[in-house]
Amino acid sequence: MYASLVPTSAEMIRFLPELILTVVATLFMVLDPLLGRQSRHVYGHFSILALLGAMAAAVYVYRDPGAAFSGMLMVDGFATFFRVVVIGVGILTVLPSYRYLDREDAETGEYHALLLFSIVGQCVMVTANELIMIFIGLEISSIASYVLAGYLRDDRRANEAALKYFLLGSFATAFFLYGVALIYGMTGSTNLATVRRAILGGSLGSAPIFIGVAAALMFVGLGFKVSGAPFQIWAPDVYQGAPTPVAAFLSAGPKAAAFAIFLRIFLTAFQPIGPGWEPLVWVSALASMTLGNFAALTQSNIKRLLAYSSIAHAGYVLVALAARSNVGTAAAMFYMAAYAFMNIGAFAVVSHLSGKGERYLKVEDFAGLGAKQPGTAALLSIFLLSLIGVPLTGGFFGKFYIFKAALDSHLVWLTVLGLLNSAVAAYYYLRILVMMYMREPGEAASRIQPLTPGLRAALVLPALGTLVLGIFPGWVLDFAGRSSVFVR
Amino acid sequence: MNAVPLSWYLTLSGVLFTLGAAGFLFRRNIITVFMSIELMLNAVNLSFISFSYAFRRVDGQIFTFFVMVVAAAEAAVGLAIILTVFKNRNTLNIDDLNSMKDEYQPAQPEEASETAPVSVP
Amino acid sequence: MDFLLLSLIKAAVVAAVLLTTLAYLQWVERKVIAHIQVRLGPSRVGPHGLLQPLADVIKLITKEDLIPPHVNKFFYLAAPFLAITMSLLSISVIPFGSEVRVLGQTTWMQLTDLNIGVLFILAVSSMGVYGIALAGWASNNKYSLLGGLRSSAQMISYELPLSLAIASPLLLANTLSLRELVQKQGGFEFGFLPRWNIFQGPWPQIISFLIFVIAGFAETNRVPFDLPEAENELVAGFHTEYSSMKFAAFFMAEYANMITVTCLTTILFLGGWQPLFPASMGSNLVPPVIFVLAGLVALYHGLNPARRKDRFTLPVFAVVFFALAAVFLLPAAREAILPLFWFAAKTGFLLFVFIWIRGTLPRFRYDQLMAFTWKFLFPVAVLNLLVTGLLVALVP
Amino acid sequence: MDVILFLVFAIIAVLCAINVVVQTHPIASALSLIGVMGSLAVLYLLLGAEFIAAAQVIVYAGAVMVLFVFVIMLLNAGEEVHRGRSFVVQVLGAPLLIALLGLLVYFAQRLFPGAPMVRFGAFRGGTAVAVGRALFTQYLLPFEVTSVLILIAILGAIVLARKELD
Repeated sequence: MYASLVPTSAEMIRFLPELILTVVATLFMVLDPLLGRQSRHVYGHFSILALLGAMAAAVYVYRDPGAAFSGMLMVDGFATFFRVVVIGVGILTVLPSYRYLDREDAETGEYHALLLFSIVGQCVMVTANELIMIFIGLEISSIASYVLAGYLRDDRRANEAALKYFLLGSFATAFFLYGVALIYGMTGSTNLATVRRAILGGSLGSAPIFIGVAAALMFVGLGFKVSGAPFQIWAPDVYQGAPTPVAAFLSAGPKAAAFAIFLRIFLTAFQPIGPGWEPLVWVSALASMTLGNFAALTQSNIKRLLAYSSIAHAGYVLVALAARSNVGTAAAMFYMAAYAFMNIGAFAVVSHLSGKGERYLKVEDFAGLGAKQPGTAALLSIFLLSLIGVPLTGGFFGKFYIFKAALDSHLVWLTVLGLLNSAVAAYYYLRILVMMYMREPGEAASRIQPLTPGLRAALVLPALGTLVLGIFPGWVLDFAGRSSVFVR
Repeated sequence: MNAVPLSWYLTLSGVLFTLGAAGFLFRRNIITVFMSIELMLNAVNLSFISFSYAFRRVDGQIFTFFVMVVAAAEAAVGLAIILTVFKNRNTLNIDDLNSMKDEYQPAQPEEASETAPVSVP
Repeated sequence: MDFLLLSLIKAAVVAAVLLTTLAYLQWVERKVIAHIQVRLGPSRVGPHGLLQPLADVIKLITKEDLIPPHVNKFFYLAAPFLAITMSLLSISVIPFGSEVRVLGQTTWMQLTDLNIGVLFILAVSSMGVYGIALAGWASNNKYSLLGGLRSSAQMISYELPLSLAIASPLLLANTLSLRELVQKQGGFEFGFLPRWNIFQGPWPQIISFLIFVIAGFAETNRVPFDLPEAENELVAGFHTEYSSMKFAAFFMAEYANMITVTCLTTILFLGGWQPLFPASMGSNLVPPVIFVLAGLVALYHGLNPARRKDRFTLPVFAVVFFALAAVFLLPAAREAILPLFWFAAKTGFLLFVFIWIRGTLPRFRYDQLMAFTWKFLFPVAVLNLLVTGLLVALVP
Repeated sequence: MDVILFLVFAIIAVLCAINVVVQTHPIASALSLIGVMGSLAVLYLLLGAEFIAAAQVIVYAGAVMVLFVFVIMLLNAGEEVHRGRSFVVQVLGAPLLIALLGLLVYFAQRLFPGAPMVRFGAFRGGTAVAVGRALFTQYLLPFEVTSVLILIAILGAIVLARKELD
């Protein structure tokens, strides 16, 4: 009688990465009161082990792709790709966190538990094949991120960041949910494949414009989550106020997962009404790029600058979405991976430089870094060049494939405007480079601490990743290309 | 006249959702803003349950159940965030949360905490 | 129309009985506590103070109705109304007895039976917090506010173990309707052990019974959990600023909540109106025997009076008791009122325990109160629910 | 009867919702919101979702909103002070909202021409049994995953709001 209730072992295995992370995170909650302050680095080590285990599991699980739990989950190439990306983002976030949490005297198991839970949510998001499951994953990821953003609870800026992130995030969630409700009402299902069939079948008895309304509502919700214009207003304040490793995490992990569900929902369920939503994405992409890049020009705070740059990069990925093709999807996937590397790397340098209490966050504070700590400066240069999109870096191929996909889909104007935008963007990244190498060392650079092993890893790994993606993009792109076919 | 068209329920849901959005946009008290979001979620729930009735299936109600759980979790975390904000600033007005404009110089946190957090016009 | 009329009559009867009970519960409480403390208690108004409740009501009605100037008027007035409404509402789904036939009509001794009766009571009782919280806030008085805050925190915290404790008997009974819950507890194991949830296999619900009763004390803000109105620290807590009928409303709400909790305990764990042992072993004779004994005691004391007026009052009571005993021996009436008797006996006993504990135990400190529920009651309730669930699933 | 019940509770819901938005005192807004939730619970009952109706009152009105009221009382939040609001909201807010409302209402009116009339008792699929069965079979995974959500909520609330133990 109860046999039908118990999931099969194959289903459980498809859920293995999430299980590993959840178990370890729960263990942290138990361990926290037991371990003293002396052994506080244990959490970081365990986090990295758990994340590595989860990543291995995610890859292993891909050997036997398929659906699980009554179609709630779908383990396929796309899901595996993004699972690896978000778990990788987790590892790259934990590495600089050692030093950061030490410095701010805030190392506890809860930080790591929340981080792991947030990654669980993102993994659920990217594997989910069902709107309600996506919604729950989204909320897990978001709620954990809200807390992480305000983790330094005596810091006024962190509070403010958490509050803004929370209010606007929940507001966006409500819109997303309304869209889900309307889709359910029109198609009688929340399973993406079923929704798609219902829309294709034309059995709805109503014009596609109604589906469009639902899609628009979900677009509002997802637009907030990926910080695409005109829903980007929260991003600068949140990135600036949140602890730097957390800001790095927010700019890569939740964003990648949000883009994953963006792609999955819009390119499966809403693919039949593609011509309807394409202008919407087109406008949003252009607005994000322009707004992000031009606002970044005038920023003096480095975290805020990176926040605006992250809005601009969201715009590039939206261009890939507007292309509505498998090439575009593959380009977006590649770009998110490359972006994760370069952006987290840049944030890790910021975290390293800023010092206790995040005192040195202005662009001028980078003055003379090249002289004081050439290694760090060189690594930061790699990240910045990649963010500009200089060849031999991951950022270059990411942009290249995106604009190529856009041209393939005849989005000529968007491509032209996007390229112009990239040129504008070069200015503010170069400003930092100039500051680093051509100015006398200022207070920040002269007070900079030596690199710790964790930080070294946190800088070198993403730099390696950026370079590998820039020099050998083929393997990742192949995989992305093969996985970008949703509808078989 | 012993039955109500389903569209009435959906209209009600739309009205409540818009009212919630209006509260979110126009209100200044953080807690009221948060409550407006709860109102929006409730409106969505009504839609789910109406559709569930239309299909004569229970799954719409299940979605409502999940939304309730999510709302409860959000409330716990959200109110905790509001508490920390209040503890540090002694205000619940959204307009007072403006310490991160670019002009703000975070280089001297000691000074920053001395400047009066409230009553800045 | 019959249905409507019948419902109205039932509602009127229940309301009348309930309100009288509320008034006299206060009298009983004062008497019992007095005797615990070796005093006499109310004894001036009427024989043995039996008319004291009436006097109290007159006093409360005619007392000057103060509205302090600094309160938030709307919420100040709404709070007691809310409190009393919510506490009276729960009674509407309580089944007091089984089916009865009155004047050719067959009806249940229950106002209405909901499929989700248990959830209804939980819902209504969870709304009761607002009355107290609002009263505390609207009074604009620091003691009231503290009382209101304390009580809302306390009620939310204790609602968790309460709900978890309810879940276990529901697992055994497999229904949410209160009437069916009682029906499922009918019958006897081994011919003598009643199948009440507190005894029932595979896992007797004694633990959840205890948790439920403890949490019930907290939910009704009774000693030892009466922190919200701890007079030596908070004046009178949330109702400091209330007087006259508004004060009475809070008072009635507290007693009505007590009655709800005890009724619910009876239904969930003690088999509702089901007798303690089978009729074949003479359970039908219990009420007449009790009443006859009570009558005899009254008669004895009437004949050997401690005070002068006892010579007249106690024999009257004896006659009343004998008459009641006789009623229970009438076959026609017996069928209808036996279940009622068992229900009232169990509820009454639990009410007595409530009062008894108030007379005996000191008050918790606030942090102890919170630690107790979160660190002890809640984990135990979860464990108990787990064990129950497992056993229900494994034992066919 | 259905029409009357619907109209009564729909009007209460809308009035309370308007009250949530226009009241300047948070506690008045909170109580109005409870009014909305209560009347929605009745509408859920009319739509045959009896379990969800009870859960609505227990979880939403009885637990979540108590938390709100609790925090409002704890922070002693007073009347809201209006300052100059953001220019964008001032100019675009009202038109956007009206457009949204129009869209949603039009949507509701036009979308489901063949939708059944709602008659109380016509659909009784929302019993605790039905909901439970669906939750533990088809929706097992989301159900289990929401436990992670709740764990995070507990953890997060403690991280943010606990007293420093030093």
